[in-house]
Amino acid sequence: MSVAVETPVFQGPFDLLLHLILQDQVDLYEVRLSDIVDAYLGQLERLESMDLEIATEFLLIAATLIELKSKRLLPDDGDVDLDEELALWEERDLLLSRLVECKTFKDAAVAMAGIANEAGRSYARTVGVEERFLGLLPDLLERTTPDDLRSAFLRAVAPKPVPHVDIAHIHQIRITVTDAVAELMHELPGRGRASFAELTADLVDRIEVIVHFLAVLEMYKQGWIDIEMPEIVGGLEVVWLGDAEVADEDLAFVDAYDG
Amino acid sequence: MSEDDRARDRRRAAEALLLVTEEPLVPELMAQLLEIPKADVEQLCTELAAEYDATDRGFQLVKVAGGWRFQTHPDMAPYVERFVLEGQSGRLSNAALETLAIVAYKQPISRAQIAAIRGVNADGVMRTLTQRGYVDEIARDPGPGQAVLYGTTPSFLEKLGLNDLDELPALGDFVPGADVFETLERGLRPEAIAEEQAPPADEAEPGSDDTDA
Amino acid sequence: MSEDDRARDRRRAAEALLLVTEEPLVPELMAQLLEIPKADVEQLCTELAAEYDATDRGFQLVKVAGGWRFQTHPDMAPYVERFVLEGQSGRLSNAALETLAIVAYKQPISRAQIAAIRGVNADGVMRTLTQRGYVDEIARDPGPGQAVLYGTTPSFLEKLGLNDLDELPALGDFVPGADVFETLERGLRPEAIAEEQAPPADEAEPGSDDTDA
Repeated sequence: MSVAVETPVFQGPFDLLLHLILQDQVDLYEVRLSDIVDAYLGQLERLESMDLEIATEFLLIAATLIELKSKRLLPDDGDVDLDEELALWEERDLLLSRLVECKTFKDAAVAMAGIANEAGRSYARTVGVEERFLGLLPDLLERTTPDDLRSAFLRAVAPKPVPHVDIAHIHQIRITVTDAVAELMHELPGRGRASFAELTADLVDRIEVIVHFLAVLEMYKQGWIDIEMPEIVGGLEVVWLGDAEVADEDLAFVDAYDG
Repeated sequence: MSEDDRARDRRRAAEALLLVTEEPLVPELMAQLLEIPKADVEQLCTELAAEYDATDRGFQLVKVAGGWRFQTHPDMAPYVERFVLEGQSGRLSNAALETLAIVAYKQPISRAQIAAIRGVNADGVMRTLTQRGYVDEIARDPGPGQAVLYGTTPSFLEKLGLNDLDELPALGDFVPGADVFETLERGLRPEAIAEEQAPPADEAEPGSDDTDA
Repeated sequence: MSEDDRARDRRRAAEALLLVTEEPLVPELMAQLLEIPKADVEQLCTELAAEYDATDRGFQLVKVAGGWRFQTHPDMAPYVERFVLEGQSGRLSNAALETLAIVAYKQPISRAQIAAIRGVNADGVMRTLTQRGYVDEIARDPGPGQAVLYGTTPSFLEKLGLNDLDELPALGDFVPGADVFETLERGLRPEAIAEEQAPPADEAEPGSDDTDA
């Protein structure tokens, strides 16, 4: 099954789910993480200015999907706990109702945009009174104190609660999971083993680290590496399993992994 | 002065006031300044609007956000846009529009409630909307948290060219049809694998319309 | 399209442009926007003015300072005066007060910088503040854009009961966000004059610019 990663609008988890589910008619459980990552990166390149909100939205999506998918990967031990099963259905119902509600407002927003566009074709007169009447205008500063002015200034320049984090550099990221796998395939044989922290030490962006993490998972799944965690709260160690001659062509299917 | 003269004077005075107001002129103030009952103001303005329409003026008199104002005729947009540069600056992002729709239909509503519907934190978008003057705090939740509750402003109505919130299309119109429900539901069902393709059922029989609660 | 239709369209377009123009609309610009010769503009406007006159409108189309504009009919002055006296709130809006505060503390400052700090276009508010005589152009940015730089007027100080800008309340240890400083700096630093320092130092110069977290 092929999922179009071309997402015209990338607006958040429900948006994305809706998109994938409605437009591509994809089973949620077959949504490939690599597509999400690629769609996200592609979107970043297209966006003129980035918004931290979108970045967090992405993390939320990724986390949600990883959770759902990891549940699915766990071995099915046969005796399903009925309560858990019910809870799962409840969860699904909840998600369904939220998706429906979200779609309702999304469509309402489209209608509202249409109304606003139509209204935008008319321009209100806001010229105000002619000069000859200006003398009559009451002094607007009459009840304003210097302290009011100070407060107004502080209000105006108060650090906007959306932190202005400069993430413009994310635009330059063009790495996909496949790229990251290829990079690691080049890197690891020579080292034998390395900690994940070392492997990602020179990465600047969190998103690149995430992509590398996904790449490591993928390589693990392919059986090319082993992952160890020497200490319970320690870092990950990535061990090259030595079956070195995995040609580049083999990587072509990495993006299509359904892990 | 004859009754006709008086009527003409009122009409002229109304036109003069409408020309200088920077915001939609509310009937109460017009009634006070023209010294006529509020109902007469409405009639006078309605007649004026019809007259401009009938004589093919390039401007209109419309009631927006509870008041009357002159605005350019939509047909003349191409000319006015060439002249007024701000045209596009007022555009809202999709995220902002969706949030605005939620506030418009569910007001009064808290940020947490908005976030629950959108699935993401709405603080940044709400700030933009507040700065633009489309939404504002309108109340406090009486509950323990005393959460701030938001609603839309007259500027929002002006932006949409509406006189009243009632003029928004009913939310029920947007509740997805059964086909969408089914597609969504299927998408969430683990055992539902590709065997069955979603038949694009034809246009939405409006599903349950109880989402506007 | 018949010649009549074209004439009607031009008349309507002219009315629309005249409705929204802040300054008297000069014939050259009108001719360009309507795509007709300048001489036709004069004729069109003269005819329109005569039409408003003949139909006893409460407004007139007049030529002022070389351009055409709508204004209230002198007969209606008593109504407009009452509107001005009774209709206004007598208090600056929050948006206006914030803009005035930015100008007061950060002068000289361009409109673009104000807009960048406030996150919205400040032109309308700046016009009000200028009209009221609270702010005025005080310089030109020496950079390529030659942007107009604004500052407060003596009348502003007087209204607030201050002798000097130094008497504005200190901003204390408040440190504006790094984004604000960046905005100011970027605006004032057309590549040409990278050394140029931002606005006249005030008490708020931050010790640290690390507030963007």
